[in-house]
Amino acid sequence: MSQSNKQEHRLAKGGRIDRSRTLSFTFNGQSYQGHPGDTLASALLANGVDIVNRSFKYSRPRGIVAAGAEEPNAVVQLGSTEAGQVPNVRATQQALFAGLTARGTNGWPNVQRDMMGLVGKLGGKFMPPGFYYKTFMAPASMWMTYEKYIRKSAGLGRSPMEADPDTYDHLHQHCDVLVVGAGPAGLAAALAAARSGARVIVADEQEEMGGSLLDSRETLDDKPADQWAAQVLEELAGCENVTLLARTTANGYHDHHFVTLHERRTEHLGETAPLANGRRQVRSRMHRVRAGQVILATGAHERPLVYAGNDVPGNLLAGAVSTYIRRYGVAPGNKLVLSTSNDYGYRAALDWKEAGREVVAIVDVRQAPAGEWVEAARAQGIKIITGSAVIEAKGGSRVSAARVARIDIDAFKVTGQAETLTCDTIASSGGYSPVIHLASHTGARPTWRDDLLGFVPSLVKGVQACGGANGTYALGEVLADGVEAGIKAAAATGHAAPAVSLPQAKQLEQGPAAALFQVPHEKPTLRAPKQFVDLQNDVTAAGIELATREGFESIEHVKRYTAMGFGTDQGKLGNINGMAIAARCLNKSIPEVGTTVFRPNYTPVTFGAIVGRHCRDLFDPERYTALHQWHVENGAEFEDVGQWKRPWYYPQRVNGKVETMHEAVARECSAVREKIGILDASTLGKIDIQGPDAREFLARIYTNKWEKLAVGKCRYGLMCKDDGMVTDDGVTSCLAENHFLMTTTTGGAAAILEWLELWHQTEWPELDVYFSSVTDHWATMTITGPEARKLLAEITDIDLDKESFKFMDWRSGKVADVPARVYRISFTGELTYEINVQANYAMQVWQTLFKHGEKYGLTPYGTETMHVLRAEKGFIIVGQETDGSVTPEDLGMQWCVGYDKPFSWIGKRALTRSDTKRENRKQLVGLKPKDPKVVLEEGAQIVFDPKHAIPMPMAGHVTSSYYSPTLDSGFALAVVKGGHNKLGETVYLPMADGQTHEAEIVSPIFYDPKGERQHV
Amino acid sequence: MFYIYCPYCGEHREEEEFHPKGQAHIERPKEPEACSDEEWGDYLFFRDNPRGVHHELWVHAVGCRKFFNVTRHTVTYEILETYKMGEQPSITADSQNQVAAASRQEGVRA
Amino acid sequence: MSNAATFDTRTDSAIPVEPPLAYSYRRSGAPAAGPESRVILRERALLGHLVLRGGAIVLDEAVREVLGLNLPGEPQGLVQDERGERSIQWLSPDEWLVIVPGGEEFELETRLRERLGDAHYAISDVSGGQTLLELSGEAARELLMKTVIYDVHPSHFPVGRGVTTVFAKATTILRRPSEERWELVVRRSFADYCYRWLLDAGEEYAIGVVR
Amino acid sequence: MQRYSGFGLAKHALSHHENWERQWRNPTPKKQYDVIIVGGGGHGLATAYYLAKEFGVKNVAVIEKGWLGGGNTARNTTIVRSNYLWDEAAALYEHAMKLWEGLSQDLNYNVMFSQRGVLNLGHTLQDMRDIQRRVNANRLNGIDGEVLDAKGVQELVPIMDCSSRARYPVMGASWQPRAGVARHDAVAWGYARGADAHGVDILQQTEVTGFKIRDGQVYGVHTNRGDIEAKTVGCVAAGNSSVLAKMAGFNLPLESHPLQALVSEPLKPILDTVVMSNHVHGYISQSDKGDLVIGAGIDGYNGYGQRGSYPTVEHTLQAIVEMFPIFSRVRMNRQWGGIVDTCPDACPILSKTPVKGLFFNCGWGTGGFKATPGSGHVFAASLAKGEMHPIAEPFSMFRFHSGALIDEHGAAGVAH
Repeated sequence: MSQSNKQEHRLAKGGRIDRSRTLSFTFNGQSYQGHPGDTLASALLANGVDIVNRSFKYSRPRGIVAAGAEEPNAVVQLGSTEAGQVPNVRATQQALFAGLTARGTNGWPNVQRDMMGLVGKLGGKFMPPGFYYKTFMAPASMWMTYEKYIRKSAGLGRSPMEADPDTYDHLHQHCDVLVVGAGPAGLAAALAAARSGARVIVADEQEEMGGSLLDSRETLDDKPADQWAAQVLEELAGCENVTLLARTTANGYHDHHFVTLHERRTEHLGETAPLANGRRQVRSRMHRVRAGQVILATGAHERPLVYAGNDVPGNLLAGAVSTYIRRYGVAPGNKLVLSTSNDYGYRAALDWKEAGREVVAIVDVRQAPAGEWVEAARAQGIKIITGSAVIEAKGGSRVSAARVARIDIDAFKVTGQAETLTCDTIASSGGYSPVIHLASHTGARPTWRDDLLGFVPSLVKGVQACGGANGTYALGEVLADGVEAGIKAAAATGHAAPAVSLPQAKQLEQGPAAALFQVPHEKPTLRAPKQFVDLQNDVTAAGIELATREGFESIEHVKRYTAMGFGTDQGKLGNINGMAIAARCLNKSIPEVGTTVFRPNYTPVTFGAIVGRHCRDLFDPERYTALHQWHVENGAEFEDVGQWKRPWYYPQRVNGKVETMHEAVARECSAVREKIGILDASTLGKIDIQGPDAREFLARIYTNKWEKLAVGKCRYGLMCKDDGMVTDDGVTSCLAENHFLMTTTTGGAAAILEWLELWHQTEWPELDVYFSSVTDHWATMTITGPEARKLLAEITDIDLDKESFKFMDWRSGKVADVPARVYRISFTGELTYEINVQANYAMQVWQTLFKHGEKYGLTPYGTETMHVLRAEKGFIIVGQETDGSVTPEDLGMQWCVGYDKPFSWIGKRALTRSDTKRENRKQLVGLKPKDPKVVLEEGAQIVFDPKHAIPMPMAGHVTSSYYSPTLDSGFALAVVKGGHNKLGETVYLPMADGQTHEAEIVSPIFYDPKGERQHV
Repeated sequence: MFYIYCPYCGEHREEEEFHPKGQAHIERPKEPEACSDEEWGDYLFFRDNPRGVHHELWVHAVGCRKFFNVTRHTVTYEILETYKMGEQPSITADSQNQVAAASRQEGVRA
Repeated sequence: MSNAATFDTRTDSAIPVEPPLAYSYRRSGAPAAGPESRVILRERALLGHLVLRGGAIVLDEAVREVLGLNLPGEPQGLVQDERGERSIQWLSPDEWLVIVPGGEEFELETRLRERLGDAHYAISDVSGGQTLLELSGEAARELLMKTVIYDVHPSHFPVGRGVTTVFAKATTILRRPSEERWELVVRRSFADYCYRWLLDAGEEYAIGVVR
Repeated sequence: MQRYSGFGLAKHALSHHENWERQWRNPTPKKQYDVIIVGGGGHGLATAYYLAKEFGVKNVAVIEKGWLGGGNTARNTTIVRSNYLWDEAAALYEHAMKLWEGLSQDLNYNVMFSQRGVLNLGHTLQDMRDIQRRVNANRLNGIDGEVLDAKGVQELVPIMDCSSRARYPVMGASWQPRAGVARHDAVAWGYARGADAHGVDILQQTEVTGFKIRDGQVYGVHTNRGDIEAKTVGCVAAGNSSVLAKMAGFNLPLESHPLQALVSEPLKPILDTVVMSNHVHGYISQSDKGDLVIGAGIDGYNGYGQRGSYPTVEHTLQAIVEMFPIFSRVRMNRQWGGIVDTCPDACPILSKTPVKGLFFNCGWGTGGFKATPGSGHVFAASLAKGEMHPIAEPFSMFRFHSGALIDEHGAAGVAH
């Protein structure tokens, strides 16, 4: 690795860097040095690195243009390790740290000697906007091959290939006043708001707060402006009601003043977050801020001028030149030509001169610029060429000269002979565009102002813009604007702000600016050397002109056809110039071609920060029953049911081999049918229903009847939506005359509680009834099988006599010395007791059951066995046999429908619509495979005529299918068109492997059709 | 993300605590059996869906679990009022238009 | 009596109980609290939790008489007895949460029912279904800011307030019984998730668990 | 129409691209047309194109209140697939798929239809049952597709976390190889150019303010540029359907919701297929430009603001990082929202209406883009004949009265 320690462009003094310390870093394999306080960009410029990247489409060499978020070119790949890779880091916003490793994102074999550049040079002509829409169409079969090569040249950086070692989090913030930006306007606003006692958050995207005050030439109360900033920041830092967030970008402004602030907590320290006090810290943090009032003090971005060759390294924004000199002590070149349309630009020339470098000329497009800035430049002996502009930059890997000529803006013409000025740097200023991004996130369309030559934000209630963001640029006015906004915002949240005395700003008076966007060239735009508008996406003025010629007349069309503004800089530099060019081509005004709409994010944010802590083990809650530990210890495999973890089956080690699911389930099924099994059924939803109208309510919400259900009894119920489609089911028990316990499906619990409340609160508030969830309060242990009574009898004081405690009864008493409610209901068809105890006792009861149950062969079983057993009985699972298009009648459950109930219960009316009355609806049946060894595929489609050509008419599908150890055969539940009248008929199931299975339509009840076993 | 005033909790709460439940003031026909298929289908499925002032049903799901009504502009997303079940809106599309018309007459920029 | 079934789910027998976090301690451990711990987490398990439903007018006097506490009629109200052992919290206009020392809940329910007679109300025992996590320490509030979406600034969340709100991807009832302490009532099945979340989010504050 | 080709491009390059023609005209509205299409998005333009090209109705106006292709066509995540569950939906989307397969050539406009395959992941047993059911149905309907297990998914997408570590481990997927993505804007522009070449007037910046209806028969529209007459009017204005229906005096069974999407910064190629997960809820592909294109869920409230709520984006990215932990350090560049008109059964409406001569094509929910050619084609056939095309027939708005819904979300477990 070669070394370069020269920092040849570092000035001897000045800047806010710590020269006492040196930081080494690597760029494109070369080692360099910089100082704390540098950004990667300033350090690269200090070291004379001209080319930082290759452009996306034409692979042209590119250098640093800007000093902040608007930088389009210096987008690099950061990272020395695989897991530490960060794609697409903007070098102007990356603080330098020791050991920083980065490379340009495009360029092969490297950005200096790039082969693709040749393609760009030769092929550039053949790649006008939209060229891919017009080519690569023949032959059609080749598109996927063409595409592979197109994709290869796409993209900027690359994704890491390893999981992120870092963590991220969120902080939910609430404040009265959020101030975005801590430049002069933001600090003034924050100061006013803070003194009112309001809760204030100030966020600023830069490493250091102060904004333009940090590199200002102006004075406040005759002191350098940054001193005032320091003083204000000190006061704010001492206020308990103020939160200062540096390195924090407001990246999205959402409805009702919800703003996301992305705080980069460690990105200035390393590529991964270092430990803090020996503990992990988050790499970055998203503040989710709900603000009462928002003040946008986001400043303005300088617009570059668009001229030929304006992308050659060494072309910079005028303001960026000043920032590099004054803030970082770096002069990014030796000989400067400044091309400007306004007075602001002059600052760069003055700073350049003061840095001891040569200003070749200021080229000012205005015919007779006058005013204090111009005078100051003249006083410095700087040559000013008026009525002219830089029409073309010359040079390959670095600017070598500027071609300057007189131009006529209105006629869009070069009117004089071009003069070539030798230089290595061209700074340009086309004026400023207020940073309106956040305001436009809210959906408010910005407004064009001719006097400002820029869009200013339109604002929704509760938000103000001040300073540069509002098109106010003179420092004194900016401060006053800020204070006013701060006072107003505080007042709106009920806080009176005391008056704030502002320092006296001293600055040079500005003269009026000229409206110059694209600089004309001697050749027409389509023939001139490329004039770049959007540097990142290689969009040129010619491209925009071509788009308008082809009929793309709205700016939205132009943007999409050319890709202007779709880069990672989101068109911060180029969009207004692009609109102006489109407007000129269409002979319209700028507002007539549209407005510019920005979307979040203001600057890109890592997925990790948006995700926060909701990843890995905390991606989604895992809900556990009180018996979870036991299931884990006993080797259960788990099934995800909603957020619950339910035991799926319990594979055992048999002869040193772990059972397959099939083996385990066969064993568990046999245990239940022959002896006794136990299931943790705690996940079923349980809703406590109390009130004199509880019974009436049940009658309205369920399809079946509830008027006669006696205390001590349970009943199965089916619930429909008002479209007549089954939505839930479960057993409800009458605990007392006015008191019921409803159970719901595991997945439906929360939705059903809300469903009950919906009807009660919106339609039937007159019914006296209350609902409360008791799902988690009870643990439910289901013991089922012929031995269930014997086992339970050993440990309960409840009379289990079959005459006094019948099927569909419930009783309370003690089980294993714990108070329990025991329900004699059955989902397996066997003698079953569902034992409910308070969850904290569940483990003890469960273990006692096992202690006593061993001799009966008590076997734990999971959801898979539960499904086999219930399917053998023809019991449905809502969501498996049903899919939102199935009525109770389709299920053959007319026995569960109270047609003559007095109230027209939910779902009833829909059952008599023409389609729900239709014959030939899909109806639930059993399927018996002709070959008992066959277990049909769940989801297999059923046909009547397997010889029919494709598309083959389908008659239904298999909803559930299992091997039954009891029947020693495969069996299935299915829905089949007109199935209820087709018992005994044969259907066919053509499968993907070419086989066609045959099955007989049978009753869905395969086992114990008379239901004798559950009644024993 | 919305900031919604729950009329039962008496304060603004984050949208994440709420669920939207569709158009407000949809009443279930009192005599379902007397409805034609068309009327029943209208009740089940057909909605106003305006571009502008809309009355919606929301529930404060992670909160007091109460259903309530929201008058909201479906383009600006501004919440104009929230009100309890059983109450009627004080702001409607018509009333908003009247306000707009009045301010136009007075030359006020709305 | 309002013709509802009451049921004492507790027993005096010496039955070992499993507090809701028992599994979590075994699975995730419990970092000991030390001098550097800026947050302390403690489960106050096995308390008595009752959900009271009814009109405020119906419940007010009965609650005062039986529990000795004023029914908080204003939203977000939390009222406790002097020792902070018994509390009643507004959950909705017709819903309150009562938390009492474990074992008192059945007697309390019985007495309330006796006092309320035929009025329309409901009482549900949910003692097994939720647990109470207590946070204290100087960073407790910041840990809550990472966790709940509700504004926990002291000016907005003074002592004596309680709300139901979003806890990460679960829900919680958050209460502030005193200047130093915050209480989170979480559902039993979500308790492990909440515990793991607090441990993870609390790592930078050297969170310690007191068992 | 100027034909596009690589050769033509080279020729234009030599003349400095000064001779490219407009891709479509900017005509002045005529007083009368045979058919008016309200809505100049992909579906409307496709309808006009097929009307003129295949059904001989050339006196057609497309009326667009903004700029053509500026609605959902410009805002979707460009996924194209046809593996729908129910016969009716499968027929419609497969009809579209077949047209997609020759679309670039038909339009002489490269819509960059990239058949890179779409995976619909299953994370639960019920997901897998639904996938089996859907793929089996697809196969018998002549639509390509297979069921993959977790290992098969991992082989196809090596960068995805298919391990058992995941909260909801990948159990398998359905895989439709013919599915893929296309360049959304190009679809609108290609149809516009094609329709224009066949004589269709595309009237941009023209807003319909009302319908001219007499005796229950439509005979034209009022617009901000004057009245325009036609005895057949087809409304294809996603995000505005209910508003138009109201003007014509009836309601639709629609709700308009925000649907959000986002893109990352451009990355070097890393994902060459489309991955969709309904259960953890996110879907992702990589564009030719290198952006990861990610779809978020629908926001539950009605909204015409072309933006939704931030938590929806958070949840989506949580799902993406759960599936692709390596993307945690990748950055989100931009998010936006569209307006989707959702039907109660997640299937569209292609229908006659209570007003004679007035037809609606709407309610595509999240599934509109992929159907563009098929929707346009069958709607054009219906408008030309005055009777619904057999493929469109089941999608009548009156199914919400009879109950004959085609419930795609209940059964397919696939929403996008």
